[in-house]
Amino acid sequence: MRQTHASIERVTRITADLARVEVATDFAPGSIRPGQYLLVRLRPAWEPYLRERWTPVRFAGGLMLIDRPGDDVLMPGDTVDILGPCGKPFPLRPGAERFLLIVQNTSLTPLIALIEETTGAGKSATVVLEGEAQRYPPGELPREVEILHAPQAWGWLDQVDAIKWADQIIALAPPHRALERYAQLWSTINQLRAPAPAGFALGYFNLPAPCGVGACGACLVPGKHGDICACTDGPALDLAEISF
Amino acid sequence: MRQTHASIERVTRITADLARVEVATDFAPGSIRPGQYLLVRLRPAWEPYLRERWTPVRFAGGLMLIDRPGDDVLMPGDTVDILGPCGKPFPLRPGAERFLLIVQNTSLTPLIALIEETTGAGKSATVVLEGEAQRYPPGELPREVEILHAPQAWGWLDQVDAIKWADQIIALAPPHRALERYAQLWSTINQLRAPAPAGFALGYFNLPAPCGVGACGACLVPGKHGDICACTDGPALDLAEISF
Amino acid sequence: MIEIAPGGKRPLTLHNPTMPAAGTFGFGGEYGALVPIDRLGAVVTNPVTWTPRKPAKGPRVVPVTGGVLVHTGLANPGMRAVIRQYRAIWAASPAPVIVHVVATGPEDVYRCCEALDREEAISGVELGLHDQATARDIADTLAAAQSATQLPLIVRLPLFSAADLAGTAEQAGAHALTIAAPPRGTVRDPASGELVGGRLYGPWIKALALRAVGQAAVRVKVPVIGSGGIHSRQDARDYIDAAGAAAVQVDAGMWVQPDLIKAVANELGGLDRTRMAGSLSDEWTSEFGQDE
Amino acid sequence: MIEIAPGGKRPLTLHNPTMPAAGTFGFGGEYGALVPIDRLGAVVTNPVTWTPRKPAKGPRVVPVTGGVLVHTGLANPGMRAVIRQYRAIWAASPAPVIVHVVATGPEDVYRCCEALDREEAISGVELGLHDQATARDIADTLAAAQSATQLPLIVRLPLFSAADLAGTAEQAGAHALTIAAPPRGTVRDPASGELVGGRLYGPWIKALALRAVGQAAVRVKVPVIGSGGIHSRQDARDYIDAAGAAAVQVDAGMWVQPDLIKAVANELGGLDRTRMAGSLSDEWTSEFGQDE
Ligand SMILES: Cc1cc2nc3c(=O)[nH]c(=O)nc-3n(C[C@H](O)[C@H](O)[C@H](O)COP(=O)(O)OP(=O)(O)OC[C@H]3O[C@@H](n4cnc5c(N)ncnc54)[C@H](O)[C@@H]3O)c2cc1C
Ligand SMILES: Cc1cc2nc3c(=O)[nH]c(=O)nc-3n(C[C@H](O)[C@H](O)[C@H](O)COP(=O)(O)OP(=O)(O)OC[C@H]3O[C@@H](n4cnc5c(N)ncnc54)[C@H](O)[C@@H]3O)c2cc1C
Ligand SMILES: Cc1cc2nc3c(=O)[nH]c(=O)nc-3n(C[C@H](O)[C@H](O)[C@H](O)COP(=O)(O)O)c2cc1C
Ligand SMILES: Cc1cc2nc3c(=O)[nH]c(=O)nc-3n(C[C@H](O)[C@H](O)[C@H](O)COP(=O)(O)O)c2cc1C
Ligand code: FES
Ligand code: FES
Repeated sequence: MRQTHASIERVTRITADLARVEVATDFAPGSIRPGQYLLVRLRPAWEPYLRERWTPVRFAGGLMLIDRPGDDVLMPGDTVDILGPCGKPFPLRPGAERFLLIVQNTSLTPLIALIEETTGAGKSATVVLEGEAQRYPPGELPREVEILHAPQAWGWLDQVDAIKWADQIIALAPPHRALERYAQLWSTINQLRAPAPAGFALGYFNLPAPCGVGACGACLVPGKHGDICACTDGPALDLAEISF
Repeated sequence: MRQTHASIERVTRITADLARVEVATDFAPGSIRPGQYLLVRLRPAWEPYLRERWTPVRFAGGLMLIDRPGDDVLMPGDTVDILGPCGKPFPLRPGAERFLLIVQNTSLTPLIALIEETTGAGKSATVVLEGEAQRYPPGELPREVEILHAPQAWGWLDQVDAIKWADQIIALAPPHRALERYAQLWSTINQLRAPAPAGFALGYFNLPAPCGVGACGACLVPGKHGDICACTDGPALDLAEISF
Repeated sequence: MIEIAPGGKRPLTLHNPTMPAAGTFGFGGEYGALVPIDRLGAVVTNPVTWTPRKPAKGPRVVPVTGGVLVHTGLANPGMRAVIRQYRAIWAASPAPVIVHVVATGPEDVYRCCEALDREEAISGVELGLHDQATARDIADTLAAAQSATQLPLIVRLPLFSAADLAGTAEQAGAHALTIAAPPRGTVRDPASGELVGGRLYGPWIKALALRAVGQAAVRVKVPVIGSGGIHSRQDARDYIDAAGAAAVQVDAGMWVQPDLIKAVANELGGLDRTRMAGSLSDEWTSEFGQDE
Repeated sequence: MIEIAPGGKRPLTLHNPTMPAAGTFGFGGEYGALVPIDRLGAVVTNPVTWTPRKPAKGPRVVPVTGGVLVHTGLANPGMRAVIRQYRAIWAASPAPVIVHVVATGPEDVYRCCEALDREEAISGVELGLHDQATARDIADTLAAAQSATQLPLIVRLPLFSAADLAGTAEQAGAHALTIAAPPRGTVRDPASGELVGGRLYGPWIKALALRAVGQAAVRVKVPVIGSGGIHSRQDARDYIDAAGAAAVQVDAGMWVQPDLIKAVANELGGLDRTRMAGSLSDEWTSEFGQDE
């Protein structure tokens, strides 16, 4: 992790509430792995106070691409202050070929880099979008990805045999509901495929990160073997390790 | 006084630290008299907290022209929330023809409307700029106005016979020094032309105005006959009425 | 409808639980052009002392992040002059008038309350305590006020000791409590470089005051008026629904957005309280947030 | 150079008056990649309790205007586990390590201090009091700590009562005082709609804490460590030059701008104090800003 500056090169609105920001940085492509994130201070004021989480979508033409709320805060020419890379890459299971990604009522932005990398490597990714997550523009995703729309929380899981064919499940729920939702998911998974192997199901904890270095204790997730620091050990955590 | 909205039509930088803002408002030209001001909330956030004081420079082409620090906060298309007009016009002496305006270490923006009106009416205005005030671009002032540069606080006043020929003196000092500076000015004037007649010398109190309606008590100036509310009775106050 | 001192000789009924905080609204008429005063439950005046006070010297308004420090010096021409000057405005006020009396000492409080007691147009007195006020100060202040007037007496408690002193004030005879006065702080004025001490205002005060109201409201039966940092209708609702306040005072937010107090009055206007004064909603427990 | 407990068996010398506040910096190594720890006067650890504590449930981080509320639940694996886990890091620490012990009760404090007393790598103990701590609580806490260890004992006082309790803590044997712990408040989390109680952080806290430090520093002779809302070098200077603090703790500002603590350490690094601990600069008078 290091602290650096970056400059905003272009801001393009891709939906009414989402903007694609192109950022010139000294991070090399590949130096921020899928799952890792940056903590970004948009301007040298104390409002907003905390840094914003950025999960790069991809690098293109030497620029880092970021999706963020389309609220006109950033303008080309602006300089932002970046801490990163923060956290650990998705702990993918060795040999996993078929990924089931489930996004509930939040933007799938944090998963896009993973989707691109897995489909790019010829692996299969099925993305299930629930609620708000369905607002993400499908045209922004690789063509190879299969997109399903699901009506409500994990309810469909026992209807499909996804749990049987998937090599790994990765879930993303809004930060304030994450623990509760992942608990439901984990219990459903264990009913359908008990006992689920270690590392089979990951939950992405997109929690507010005051410090991002494991210092403030605001992002601790109760673990079976001591508390887990979501900002440094996550954001993606093995649901088998969590003490729900 | 009323509350209304206005939209920013154009922002032009006129010096490194000063921008000219053109604002479309429902205030009619002439409805804000020289000396009066507006309290403006730039955006619906609570930072910055207080409203900003705007003293219109003039109306042109149906737009209101404002000078403000050139810090890129405002963009064409922005909407601002306005309270106004606040305060009273400059209490000009009936029949006064020759005005001496003295600006110390602050921008002369609040006096420009007055300068334009007096010179437009064929009266004479001499502007003495001290310290920081000399940074104001002279090209922005009417050609008829006489501009003098003075080195230091009122020191020059006894060198010139301005006090004898002027029908009215109007002074502008930075808010946090205003009372102290006007006290010095008033004492100098009274040494040179004692007793100075009522209404002869005005001080402009460009004080922070939390409320602008006389409610919060933050802008009271000690007066000889009770405290004077600079936000509603000023900003320009008769120095003869002040209890220094 | 809120009743203050319902058993007393001059009970005060607030038809809306919304009022301005002392020091933010002037003496009654100042906001007339911008605020529909008839929708407010009451108007609370700026602080008044028995003896006249001059404006503070030096910087008096210093912006801080998301707020402002204000140091007025409690300038006012003294109670007798205030009454002379504003009597006619109060008589014509479309909302009940509560005069904020600065508790500079029992004798001054006695004189102020005695003078106010003679004014038909006055509906209540709010007593402002200093930050270090002790239980004894509160008892002395209320005893002085009670011996001078039958008007309802509201005590405004300092933020830092509100929860501790609420019970004391109730026992000493306060008919209602305002919690809390804005806290004092010290900042450096960037323009002059001087240190300035004064009261702090801003949306973040609400977090501190809401907690104090929640703690105090479980301890007393008299109505608690929640005050501090209200900058939205939801902020006002939180005082009433979550912390157990009976009414609210809107403070500096109104300076920036004069519409605010109207919005709050409309929001709370339909709200008849469904609980006893001082009782709590389900959300609040006494250990709330204590353990980090 | 600041001396804490200079007459004691294990005096603590701070070579720079800058340290992080408990709860913001982890247990020693977390900020290693971003902060030159060797420039700091000391490292103060996150709060530790004798018995393990789990993270708080529900929202724990809620932004407010110009700041943030954080509610951690004081999660920690308990003193024995903390010592096992961090002993090696402390031994290698380039700055003295002060462990923050939560004063959950005299027995727990005794056990924590006894355990820490055996650790060579520990240079001091900071005792964190709860918000409602009384003079009696302070005396009991310090008595327990003193009977368990010869380490310098720093007492962190709550913001709201710091000025009142500073003298008490000094008399009870505190070797230094940290003023103040961040205040508690209650906010509504916009994402979940829930009320959340926790500690508040932001630049505006400085105005409140600076005042408390100024008031306390006139009353005690032991060094006062100013803490609360430092977000610039000037903020830190104000604690020392204007309010009479001997040292400072940087808190949440560092989360947003990790450079901050380095900037403060550089700013204060050359600064040998020219006054006695607790004495005041010319700017501060005891009535400062009291009268509005
Ligand atoms: C109360 C609360 C406070 C939080 N505060 C912080 C904080 O101060 N600092 C912090 O680091 N995190 C914070 N988080 C966590 C996190 O950054 C966001 O909450 C999370 O991204 C939620 O996004 P959303 O899609 O649910 O909603 P929204 O934030 O409304 O997102 C709207 C759109 O913006 C885009 N977007 C949002 N976040 C990101 C992102 N991180 N990367 C790329 N695109 C994005 C998405 O594409 C989405 O469609 C906070 C969360 C909560 C609940
Ligand atoms: C600590 C402090 C806080 C203040 N806070 C407020 C506040 O919150 N709200 C408030 O209403 N007033 C406030 N004022 C008063 C006042 O608005 C400004 O301080 C005053 O305009 C000082 O301007 P300046 O030229 O000295 O400096 P600067 O503010 O640095 O001005 C730089 C340039 O901006 C332009 N400019 C500045 N102010 C205005 C203006 N009012 N109209 C047009 N152009 C302008 C000038 O042309 C000037 O050249 C505050 C004053 C102080 C000392
Ligand atoms: C002589 C005098 C001393 C005061 N001392 C204090 C004090 O120590 N602490 C305090 O909070 N208020 C003090 N006050 C102010 C009163 O508490 C007053 O009710 C309150 O500040 C009004 O606040 P406002 O103008 O912000 O609305 C004092 C007032 C006077 C006249
Ligand atoms: C059982 C328990 C009860 C506590 N009660 C309070 C309390 O009532 N008030 C308070 O301010 N802190 C309380 N604390 C917290 C301590 O004061 C602790 O030192 C401090 O909160 C650490 O703060 P930080 O994590 O924000 O740095 C309590 C801690 C525990 C373990
Ligand atoms: S965000 Fe601070 S410990 Fe994880
Ligand atoms: S600014 Fe509020 S009274 Fe003048």
